[in-house]
Amino acid sequence: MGQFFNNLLQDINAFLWGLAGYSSQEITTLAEDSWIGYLLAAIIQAALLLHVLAAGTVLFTWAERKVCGRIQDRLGPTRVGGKFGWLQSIADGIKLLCKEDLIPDEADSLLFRIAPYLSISASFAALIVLPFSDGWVAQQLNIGAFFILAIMGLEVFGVILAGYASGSKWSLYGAMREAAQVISYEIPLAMCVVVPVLLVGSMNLGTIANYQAGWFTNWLIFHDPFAFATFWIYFTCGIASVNRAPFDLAEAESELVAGFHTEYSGMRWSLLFMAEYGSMFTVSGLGVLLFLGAWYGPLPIFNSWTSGTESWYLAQMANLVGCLNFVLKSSLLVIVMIWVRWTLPRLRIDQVMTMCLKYCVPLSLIGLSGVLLWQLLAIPSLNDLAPARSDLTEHWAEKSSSPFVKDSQEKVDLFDGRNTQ
Amino acid sequence: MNFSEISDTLITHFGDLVLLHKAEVGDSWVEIPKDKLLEVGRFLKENPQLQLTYLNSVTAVDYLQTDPKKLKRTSWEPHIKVVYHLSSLFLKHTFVIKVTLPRWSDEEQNRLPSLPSVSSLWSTADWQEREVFDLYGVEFTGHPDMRRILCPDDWAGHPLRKDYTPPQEYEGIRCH
Amino acid sequence: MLDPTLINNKNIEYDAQTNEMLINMGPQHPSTHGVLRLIIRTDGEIVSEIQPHIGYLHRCAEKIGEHLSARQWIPYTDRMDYLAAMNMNLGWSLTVEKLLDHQVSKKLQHLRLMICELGRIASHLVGMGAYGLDLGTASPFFYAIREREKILDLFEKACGARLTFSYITPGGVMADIPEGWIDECKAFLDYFEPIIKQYHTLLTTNAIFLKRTCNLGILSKEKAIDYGCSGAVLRGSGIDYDLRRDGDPFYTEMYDGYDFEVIVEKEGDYPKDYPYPDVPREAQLGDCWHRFYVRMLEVIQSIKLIRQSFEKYQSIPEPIEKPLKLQQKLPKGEIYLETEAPRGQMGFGLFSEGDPIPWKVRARSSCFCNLSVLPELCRGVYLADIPSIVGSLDIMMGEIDR
Amino acid sequence: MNSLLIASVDWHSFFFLLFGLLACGFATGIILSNDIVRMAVYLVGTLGAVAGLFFLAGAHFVGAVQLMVYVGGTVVLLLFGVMLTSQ
Repeated sequence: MGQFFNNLLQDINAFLWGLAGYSSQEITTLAEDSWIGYLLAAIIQAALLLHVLAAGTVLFTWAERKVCGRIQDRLGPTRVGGKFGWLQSIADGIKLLCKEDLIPDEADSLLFRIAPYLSISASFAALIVLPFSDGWVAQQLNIGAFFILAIMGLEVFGVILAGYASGSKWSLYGAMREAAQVISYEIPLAMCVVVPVLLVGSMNLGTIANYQAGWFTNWLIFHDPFAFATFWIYFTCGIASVNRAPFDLAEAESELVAGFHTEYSGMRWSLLFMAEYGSMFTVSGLGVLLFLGAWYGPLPIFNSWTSGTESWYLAQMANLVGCLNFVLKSSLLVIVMIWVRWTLPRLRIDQVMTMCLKYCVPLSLIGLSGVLLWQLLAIPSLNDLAPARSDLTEHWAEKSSSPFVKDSQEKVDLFDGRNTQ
Repeated sequence: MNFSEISDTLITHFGDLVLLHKAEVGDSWVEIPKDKLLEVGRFLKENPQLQLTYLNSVTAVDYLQTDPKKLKRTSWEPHIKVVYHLSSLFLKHTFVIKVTLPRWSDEEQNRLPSLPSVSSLWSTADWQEREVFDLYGVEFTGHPDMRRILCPDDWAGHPLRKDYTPPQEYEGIRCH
Repeated sequence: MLDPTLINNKNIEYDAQTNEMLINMGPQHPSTHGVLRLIIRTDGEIVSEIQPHIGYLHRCAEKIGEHLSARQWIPYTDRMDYLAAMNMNLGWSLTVEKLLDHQVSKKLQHLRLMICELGRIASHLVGMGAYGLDLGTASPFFYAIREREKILDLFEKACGARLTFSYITPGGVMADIPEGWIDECKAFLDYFEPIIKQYHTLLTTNAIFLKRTCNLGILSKEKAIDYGCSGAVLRGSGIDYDLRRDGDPFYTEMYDGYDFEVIVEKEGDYPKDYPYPDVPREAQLGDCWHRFYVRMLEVIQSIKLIRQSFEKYQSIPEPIEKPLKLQQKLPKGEIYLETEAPRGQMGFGLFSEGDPIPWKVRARSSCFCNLSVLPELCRGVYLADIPSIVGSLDIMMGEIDR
Repeated sequence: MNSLLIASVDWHSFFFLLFGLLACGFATGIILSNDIVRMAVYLVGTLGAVAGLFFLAGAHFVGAVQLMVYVGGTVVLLLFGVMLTSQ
């Protein structure tokens, strides 16, 4: 990205100086790896991802209302913004912005203020390594899967601090439950993430995704029965780790009023809320990347376009379709979460912990060892039916070349700013 | 068993201590001296023929005629009657006992009348006696937690007494 | 934070202990069914003591009753259990009628039964839906309200009101039901009866629901009687007692000639005249699940009763009689009558000195006694179990505080 | 030319200094703070900045481990412990 912008700037620069009558030899252009390009790229990426978070929240809130309305035999929002009430979330956002920002006397005001930001930054940071399509990722890390897990564990901080700093006993209960719950559920969640990592042999989310190119039988969920079961354990633990019903113990409204965000109002509350929806999307997205074929559709229609030999524009079109594919699949998982929430009663805290430690951890371990044995004994798998295209399993950064990027063979890091080996 | 059979059993056991009131209209009842209440209560509850294990209601009636016009026609002196409605879920009969109390236990009218609590016999009496204490100002001795229940703890007076006048304001809030 | 002036010294002392916490649930709390306030002493998530505080809705209905004639007090009974106002009206009307020894006509009795059983269904629907809310699932509540609205439509057609009906009055009802009402009611029952299966799927047999309600808050038979529990709480503990069958003859006469069963567990099972789900293995007699289940099954018995009442009502051609006068003179005497309201035995007492205005009025609230057992049930449970237990008692603050 | 000057800023060093200063600043905050929960929050800042340094050095895995184990695990446990004990 950085190089892309630098090259672009260079071209624009040359073009402007050219207009003024200078020849290209006379002007000073930016170096290819100048930091300005990286800064621009970072700003654009951050802005885009922020919009993913914000727009995602708006859409998922609306979807939640509509889905829950339909589940409950009513219509949900119908008025704001025309037919389907699709502007309802915006109207609510404006209402929240206009609300009085209350800080209780008993609260630790510094921590009370920063807690929502901690939550939302963690939720946002997880999106950095989440690829939306082949190469459409803000920062491509070799350990993407691990990084997302690590970052998602940080979101709990905001919640704990919010609960602790509120100076309310109900909030403290919420925070304590959240801490216990999230820490416990990280273990089976990580175990489940290890399964596709083992199968592919990489923690790079792009590599894992490209491994599943082709027909839907190539999706890792269909690798073997253990992987299939592991996905559902992953999804269950994912719901638990983002605090959605039936595991929403931290904000259990019938017991703890509203749990950790009892004392929050207005924008601060909506930041906590956005963080929740952001991590819902992240967990679903990670699930899609790891198990459900990432941005590849069930049928290999656009795959030939992404091949490096085809044109760059065609590859980007295929990427756009892939991005839609990915967002669609992730949103479906989010809607399943919504569906579960409005159907099931809530578990009790001890039952949630029992479920994690007595069922999820052993089951995920069984799944892990099962997949290991499956690989070790070389038992035929559904994935072998339609072999993945070998060129897609190659490193993805080397595939397509932009007409603007003159030399894209070197891997570059944002923080690094210089070429690495 | 019907009412007269139960009251006969009671009279044969306790003799003159219990007073039978046969009403022409409505419920009849048996009147019990207040110091014998626990004893009679235990008998009613534990006697295998009676088995009045279920205490439906504890309430009190304040007999004080505040209307001077009707005062002439009133035959009774001012007093409070505490009424216990009992029933047996297995033998399917009901029974009413009453205890008469003075309205105040001293001349200056600042000490509430008291009688023994039956909450040791029927746990439901715990709250119901608190309610009677709250609304009628009858103290129950031996009750585990004699506090007001419906009105706030610092409420003055006992609202269901006939001479009760509601306060103009409570904690700065106008009452009416 | 708790206001220290509002709690007694006993609790403050406990609050100073290091690993115990004193928390205040209510009166504004989502799952206390109105304005119940619970002061809870907890050790972590475990509740060590719970102390209910009531009276936030106290309106001195009994005092008001001493200034109104018997019929004028009917609207105040509406406001006791406002989810089953018809049954409250019935209780007071019957009390007044019994004092006057005024037996209403058979046709009126059928009509009252029909209306009151509908009221029971409507009340149990809210009890069921709100229990779902207590356990963290909102959807059953909406389903329940959807059905309840249809019942309220029927009530509105009969008396014009949707919540506080004042329909049944001493000596009669406000007005006879309009033409075609029975057909609409039949249509509603035909629609409603198959839907009950959905509730069983949504709640009664749901695995999480079972985990949250079974073997929790067990109320033994002895305790249930000792605490004066009634209604579904009593029968959920396995005591075969229903005032509709075992009550005062003046009341049970209404149910003469009707075929219905008192819902109570017999030998580990419930009556099997309808495809009910089985009692799960985890459930213990007297736990939250049984109380909930008894309520669900009573709905079906009520449907049975209403269906029978249609024919009986229509078989009597002559019109129903007019109610008693507004200032009906009451004889000197006293009466106490309990009826089986949806939430338990609602008792009304009428102490008369011979005026049209009663000397004293007594309303014995079933929920008042049912709630008094809460400290007993909530010892050593989890904090999250308090809503399950309170919800299974199905309390109504308007009735408790009167 | 200006653009040359700007281009010559060593971005790598800038981030190194930034993260280093953040780590030091938060560490001072831990020492100076009286409130144990705030200390934990500052500790999060310190450990997070150290993780940033690891990322800067290209040691992504170590950085993520730092985040997961120290920030996500240890400090949460620490906070959890603080909340369970009375102050």
